[in-house]
Amino acid sequence: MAWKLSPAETAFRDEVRDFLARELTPELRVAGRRCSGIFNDYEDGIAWHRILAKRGWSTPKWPVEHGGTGWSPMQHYIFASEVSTANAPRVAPMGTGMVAPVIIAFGTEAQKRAWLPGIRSGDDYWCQGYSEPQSGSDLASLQCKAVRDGDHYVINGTKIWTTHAQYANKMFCLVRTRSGGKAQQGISFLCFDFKTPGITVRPIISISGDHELNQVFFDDVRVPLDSLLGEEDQGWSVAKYLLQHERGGAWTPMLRERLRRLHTAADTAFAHRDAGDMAAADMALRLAEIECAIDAVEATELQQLRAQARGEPPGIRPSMGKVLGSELRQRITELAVEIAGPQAAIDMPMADCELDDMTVPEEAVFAMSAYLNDRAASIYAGTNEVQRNIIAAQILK
Amino acid sequence: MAWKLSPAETAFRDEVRDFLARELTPELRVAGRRCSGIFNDYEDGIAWHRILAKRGWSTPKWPVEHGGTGWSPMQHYIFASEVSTANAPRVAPMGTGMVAPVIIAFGTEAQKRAWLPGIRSGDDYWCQGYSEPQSGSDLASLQCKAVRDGDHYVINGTKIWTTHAQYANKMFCLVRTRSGGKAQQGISFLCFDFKTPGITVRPIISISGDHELNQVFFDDVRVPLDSLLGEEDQGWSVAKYLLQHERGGAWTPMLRERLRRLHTAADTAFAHRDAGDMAAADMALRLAEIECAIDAVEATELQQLRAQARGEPPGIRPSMGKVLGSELRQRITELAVEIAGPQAAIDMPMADCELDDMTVPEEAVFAMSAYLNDRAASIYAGTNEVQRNIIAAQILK
Amino acid sequence: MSTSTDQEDTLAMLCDSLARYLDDQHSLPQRLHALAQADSAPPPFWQGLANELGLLGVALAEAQGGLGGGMAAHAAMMETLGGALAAEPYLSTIVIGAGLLQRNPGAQADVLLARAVAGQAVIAFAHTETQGWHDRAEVQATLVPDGDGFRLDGRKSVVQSAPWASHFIVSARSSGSAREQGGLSLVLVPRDTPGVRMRPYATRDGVRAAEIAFDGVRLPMDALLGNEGGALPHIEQALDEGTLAVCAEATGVMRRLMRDTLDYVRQRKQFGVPIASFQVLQHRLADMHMALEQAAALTSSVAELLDDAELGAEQRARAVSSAKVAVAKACKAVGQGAVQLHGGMGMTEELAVGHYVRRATLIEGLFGPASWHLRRVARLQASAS
Amino acid sequence: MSTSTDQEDTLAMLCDSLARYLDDQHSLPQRLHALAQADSAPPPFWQGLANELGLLGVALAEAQGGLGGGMAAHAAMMETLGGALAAEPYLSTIVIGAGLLQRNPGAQADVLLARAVAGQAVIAFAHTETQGWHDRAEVQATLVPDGDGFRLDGRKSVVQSAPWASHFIVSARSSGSAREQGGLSLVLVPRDTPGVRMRPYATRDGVRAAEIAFDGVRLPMDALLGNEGGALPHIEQALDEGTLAVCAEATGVMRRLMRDTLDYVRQRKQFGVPIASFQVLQHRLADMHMALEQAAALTSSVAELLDDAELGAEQRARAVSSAKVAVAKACKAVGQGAVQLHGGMGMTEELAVGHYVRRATLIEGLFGPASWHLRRVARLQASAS
Repeated sequence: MAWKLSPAETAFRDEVRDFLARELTPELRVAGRRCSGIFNDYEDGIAWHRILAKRGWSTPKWPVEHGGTGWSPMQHYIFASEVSTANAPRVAPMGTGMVAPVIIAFGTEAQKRAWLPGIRSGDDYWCQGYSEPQSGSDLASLQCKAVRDGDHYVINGTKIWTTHAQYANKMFCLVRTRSGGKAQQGISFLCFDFKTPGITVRPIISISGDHELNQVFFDDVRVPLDSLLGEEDQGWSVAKYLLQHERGGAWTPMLRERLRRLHTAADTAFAHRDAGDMAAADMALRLAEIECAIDAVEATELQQLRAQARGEPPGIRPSMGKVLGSELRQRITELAVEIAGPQAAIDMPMADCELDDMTVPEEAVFAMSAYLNDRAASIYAGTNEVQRNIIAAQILK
Repeated sequence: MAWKLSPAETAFRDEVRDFLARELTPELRVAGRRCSGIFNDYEDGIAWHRILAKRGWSTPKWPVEHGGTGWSPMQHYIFASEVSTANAPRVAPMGTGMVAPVIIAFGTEAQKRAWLPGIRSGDDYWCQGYSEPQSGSDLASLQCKAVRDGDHYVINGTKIWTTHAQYANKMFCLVRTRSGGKAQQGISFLCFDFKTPGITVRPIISISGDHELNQVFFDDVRVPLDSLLGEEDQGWSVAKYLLQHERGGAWTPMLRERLRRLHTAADTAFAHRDAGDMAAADMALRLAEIECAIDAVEATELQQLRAQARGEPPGIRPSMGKVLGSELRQRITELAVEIAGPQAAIDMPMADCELDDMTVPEEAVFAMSAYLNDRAASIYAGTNEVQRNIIAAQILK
Repeated sequence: MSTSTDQEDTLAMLCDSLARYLDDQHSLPQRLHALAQADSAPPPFWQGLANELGLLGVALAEAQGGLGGGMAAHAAMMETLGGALAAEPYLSTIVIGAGLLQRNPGAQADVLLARAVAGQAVIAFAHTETQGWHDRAEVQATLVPDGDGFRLDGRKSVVQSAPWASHFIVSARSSGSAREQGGLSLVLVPRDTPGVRMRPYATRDGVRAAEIAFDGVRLPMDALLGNEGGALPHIEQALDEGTLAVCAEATGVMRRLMRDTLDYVRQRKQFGVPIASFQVLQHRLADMHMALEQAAALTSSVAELLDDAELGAEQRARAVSSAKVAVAKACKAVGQGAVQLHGGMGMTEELAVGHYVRRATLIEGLFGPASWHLRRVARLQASAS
Repeated sequence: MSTSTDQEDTLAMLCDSLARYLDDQHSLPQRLHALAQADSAPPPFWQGLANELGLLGVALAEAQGGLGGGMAAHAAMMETLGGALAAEPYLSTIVIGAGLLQRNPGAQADVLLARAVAGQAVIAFAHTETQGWHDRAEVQATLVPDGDGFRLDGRKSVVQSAPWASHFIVSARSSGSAREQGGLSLVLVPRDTPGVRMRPYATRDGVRAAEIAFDGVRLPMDALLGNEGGALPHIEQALDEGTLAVCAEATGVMRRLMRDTLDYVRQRKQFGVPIASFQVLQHRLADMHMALEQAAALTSSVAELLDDAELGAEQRARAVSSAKVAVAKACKAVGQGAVQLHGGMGMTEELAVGHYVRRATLIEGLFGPASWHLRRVARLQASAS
């Protein structure tokens, strides 16, 4: 739906569009278009991040004093929409969107000086050590240990589902610094150099054939005591603050862009059909259903932006956004696979699709990759079951 | 889907068709057609029951020695299909299908002689006293009490959701004869004359405006000791046996008949549409979806019939049947309301619909009545939540 | 994305007083009692709204003596009325009736508009016909010149509030065949005009509607609203605004259903625990909540959008249909969920939930079910691309 | 509703031995290892099926040296093969390939059929084209008379098992334009025929397919299978039988997914309890189970129906499409449910579930997704009434 923008908002949108037209290279647009996972790989992601950083837009949501843009919620929304529409690479948020807000909220001045600039510039690339093989939804049961030894913590244990660990040079990590008591107690939040000796990374290949995830092993890994963010044994509150932050952000811009691609794909798939053929008409109805569902999610997201602008606490809105956004995203990729038809079965790198007179449609390969990847959307960042538990607990209070 | 019948099955089907053509009066067909609840009211139901009884078909599933027909499972299925197609009244099963099987399984010879003939002939009309205001899904928590006093039990308490209590002359009832211990213990199963002094009936009007349900109050109701079916305090096993029986039976014949009505209604609703108009085509797709869903339920029901013929225990099949059948039934009535269009809002007795030149379509009024009534299909006879619990417990065993 | 905060505040205040009034004068027992006697006039709360509260004009243009609140005001009113199951005849008289009169001014129209706002006239929009399903151009009633006026013939079906109405606004065909876009006209017909016959009945939500026959009804020239043959755009707008109004009403209806259901599952015990402790019910409640919140958010966004004077008819249609889809889905989720979670008690007329569910169910279908609106969105998408 | 019990017993016995063989020779690690090297011939289990077990003919007519098991036998084989993710090239060579050859006999066809059953030939059905979506008459490849034979030109897409095939059965147009019902022919093309080019690749389930170009391919007169221009009914039957075969395969695939998921939720603990104790997961498992049981029951009913010699083409189409709808729905419910209930582990290639889910996902779309089959059922309903 086309929402009414104020003149200032329209001007801002045009400014973003100009910037994208000038700075987003064709190569990066292709990379953005082919990104069927959650984020682009390091190389393309960071290339785009550095371009944004040059413009001062790499960390728009940060407080202005740390390099944020001071935009209104609506400006953030417009920015996200334009960037999605232009197929810009999706930059992994472990630095800018996940650890940075907690550094800003809980870090010492020295920690802020040490860590924030590298995130902003793109010189540092962070990964997240939260889940463990036995601690998924039940994060508080984590077992990876850090023991004080002189000036250092010594870490032993393992973390899993570590996105982009193969690229990272920094890690933020939840570790158990004290056992006994409630599971939530005795957890600490550490930030350290990922190149520290004793860290090994095992790739995990996903059902889409992509390598985004890893398992990380810690074998007597010594990190300095000032790796500690916040207080020792009080890491659970830091962790929760981060989870809350992680779930924020609007889903609609990406959903709209995906829907546009569906329309294009459907137009191609059914271009040659007779008028009497119902396939195109049936599909149009299902696309309309998605479109209306996006309208509804968008309306709640815009409402949330307004509430945010009024300074209201987010409450269960991020959980609602996660459930609605992820499930709609999954429906979109289901439909994309259906539209792609028999070619959706083909397994090959998207860069290889074009080949002389036997080209395979890239969009079909993308569709299945995205579908398989998107099965994770209802699992990561707190399963949708957990999110619904949170929503129910709140409304039943 | 048209399943292949053997020559003997075809002959049986024709025999049933002949019988229906001869014996099912136009008035009873109208009554059957207008039945938007679960069963027809007493008058029409019992009229049809008596016709069936004359032919020896009022209790086909009973053992032959008690007056059953000895049909094969497939014959029962064919019979149910033909009877549905012909719009015969739906006879309330509290006598034939609910209490009779437990009388046969648990009753003394005297009890069988006392109670079965009246059920078979239609002279007696039974109602069921199971649920209580505080005991729905958690049936075992029931509180209605019976205390021995000389030759009698004295009953005090209340039962709710008592279908057709306003017509009944007999009741079977779960009462607590001993307190303390596990909730399932100390329950007894009583059968008694519903005209016994001290019984009062309060009508409950449902959201469809129908009066099928009642609350029953017992105020020092004295019933003879031989009202007890099975052993005292062991009524829970009798109750469970009945519930298992209640959930049996095929849903498909009724679903198919309802779908046929939908097709007719849709043909009427969209009769005047242009070819370019999509409403008819869209609806055809949704009717096809229901049709396919019925095929799938039917296949499981036919499989169940074969298993039954091989003497296999029903296991969780009745629970599956309840969930699938009731939810499909609900989807059908949802669609019926949609097809009926604006006229579905009209609230009037179906018998009044026809009136000179301002007739209101009976099918529209039926549609909304059926929709509202069918909301109960996922509640009564064990909520669908309870049924899914049962299924999960079994497959997780 | 900007609204006048002053106006928002005024509106919120007015709705608060309306809600208090309804609490006091239109509780469920009062409603049932009043409706049982409302065969030929609206229940008493209607006079209260018009006279005691003076609220009927809040949405209307200031030129008409209104407060100029527009669709945002209609939405706020309807949501509050919905919370008390009191939408009719505000919907038919003010949202649709006054809307049509405002946009088709004239001597008759102006007088009727003033009377409607003052609570002295109740209007019913006689448009739907039996064969129409939800097609808005499916009109077979005819309007032909006859002497110095017109002659109206035809049948209208499920005319909401008709038994309470003093006036009907009737759509009829001046030319063309059924389903043709052009050739539709609107006329104003006082209830007691000779040739008008009514078959009144209750609808499932307890209010009143009727089948109406117009047989050789003679009307003066100035009964015509707007241009002869050019009424379809007005009909479309009136029905779109009516649609959005019931979307807003649905918010009120569903909030009550949600509240009652949450209360019920907290206190109802089975197996020794409140049924609110069962995870499956918790998730169902979460889904109901999300459906409701989405429908409510989209409805108020669209209400705001509709107050934009530059909005095109296709954009309006697209936005309203999307809102109706969300609302229909939410009404189904919340309505069916409320019954299921209440168990047998949800199936009876004894609790409020049974009454609110019936209204929610009717709203699903009113002005077209989700499937009709989805197809409209698909059609608009195709014509836009 | 009657089946020969003897035949059922024989079939059950044969499938048991097949299942044992696959357990032993085609475990998941063995499968992955074999497929990694299966660029131009099927994995070794295929020779085992043909020679050690002699199972490739069970479904075929006795006249062709088969056991006459028909679709019921195909279904039983496919279900067992599905349980080990080993459906290809049984599907392309035997169900579709041998099926087409049986019904279009001739010198060439008879020889190839015998070789296929003996495991000496692998057949791929080159029918689908890029522009076709799932329309079965959407064929642009052409077959024109050329001297004492034919000339074949065109492109075929996602030809299953093509890299393993010794022979292609190719659909092409002798006359008419794309999507016309008449004018389609089938020809037999040995893989090494000049003018045939292939672009081989893996599909998401790990097996092989290819794009194929036929450029000026010269074929002898007896390459033609059946009548020139009259192939569509044969194509329809082959694809319907292929559809039902993957429905049966899906039963095997889903039973394994279900078993693994039940095992996983019983042992996986979170919050100190097995996740199987969460009611929401229990209900999801119940829904997965019901979807699977319905799909399996309908598939075997339809297999039995298809063995009825008097069955008309429309009845066949109607029944097969209904089964595919149930199967596609079940694949979605069971496949997505299996991943969700496995959490992150379900997203990896490390457990069997990841591999079975991909096959289930491809089966959803193979021979047309649920939406395509629903529309076919609706069309057949309209033509029947």
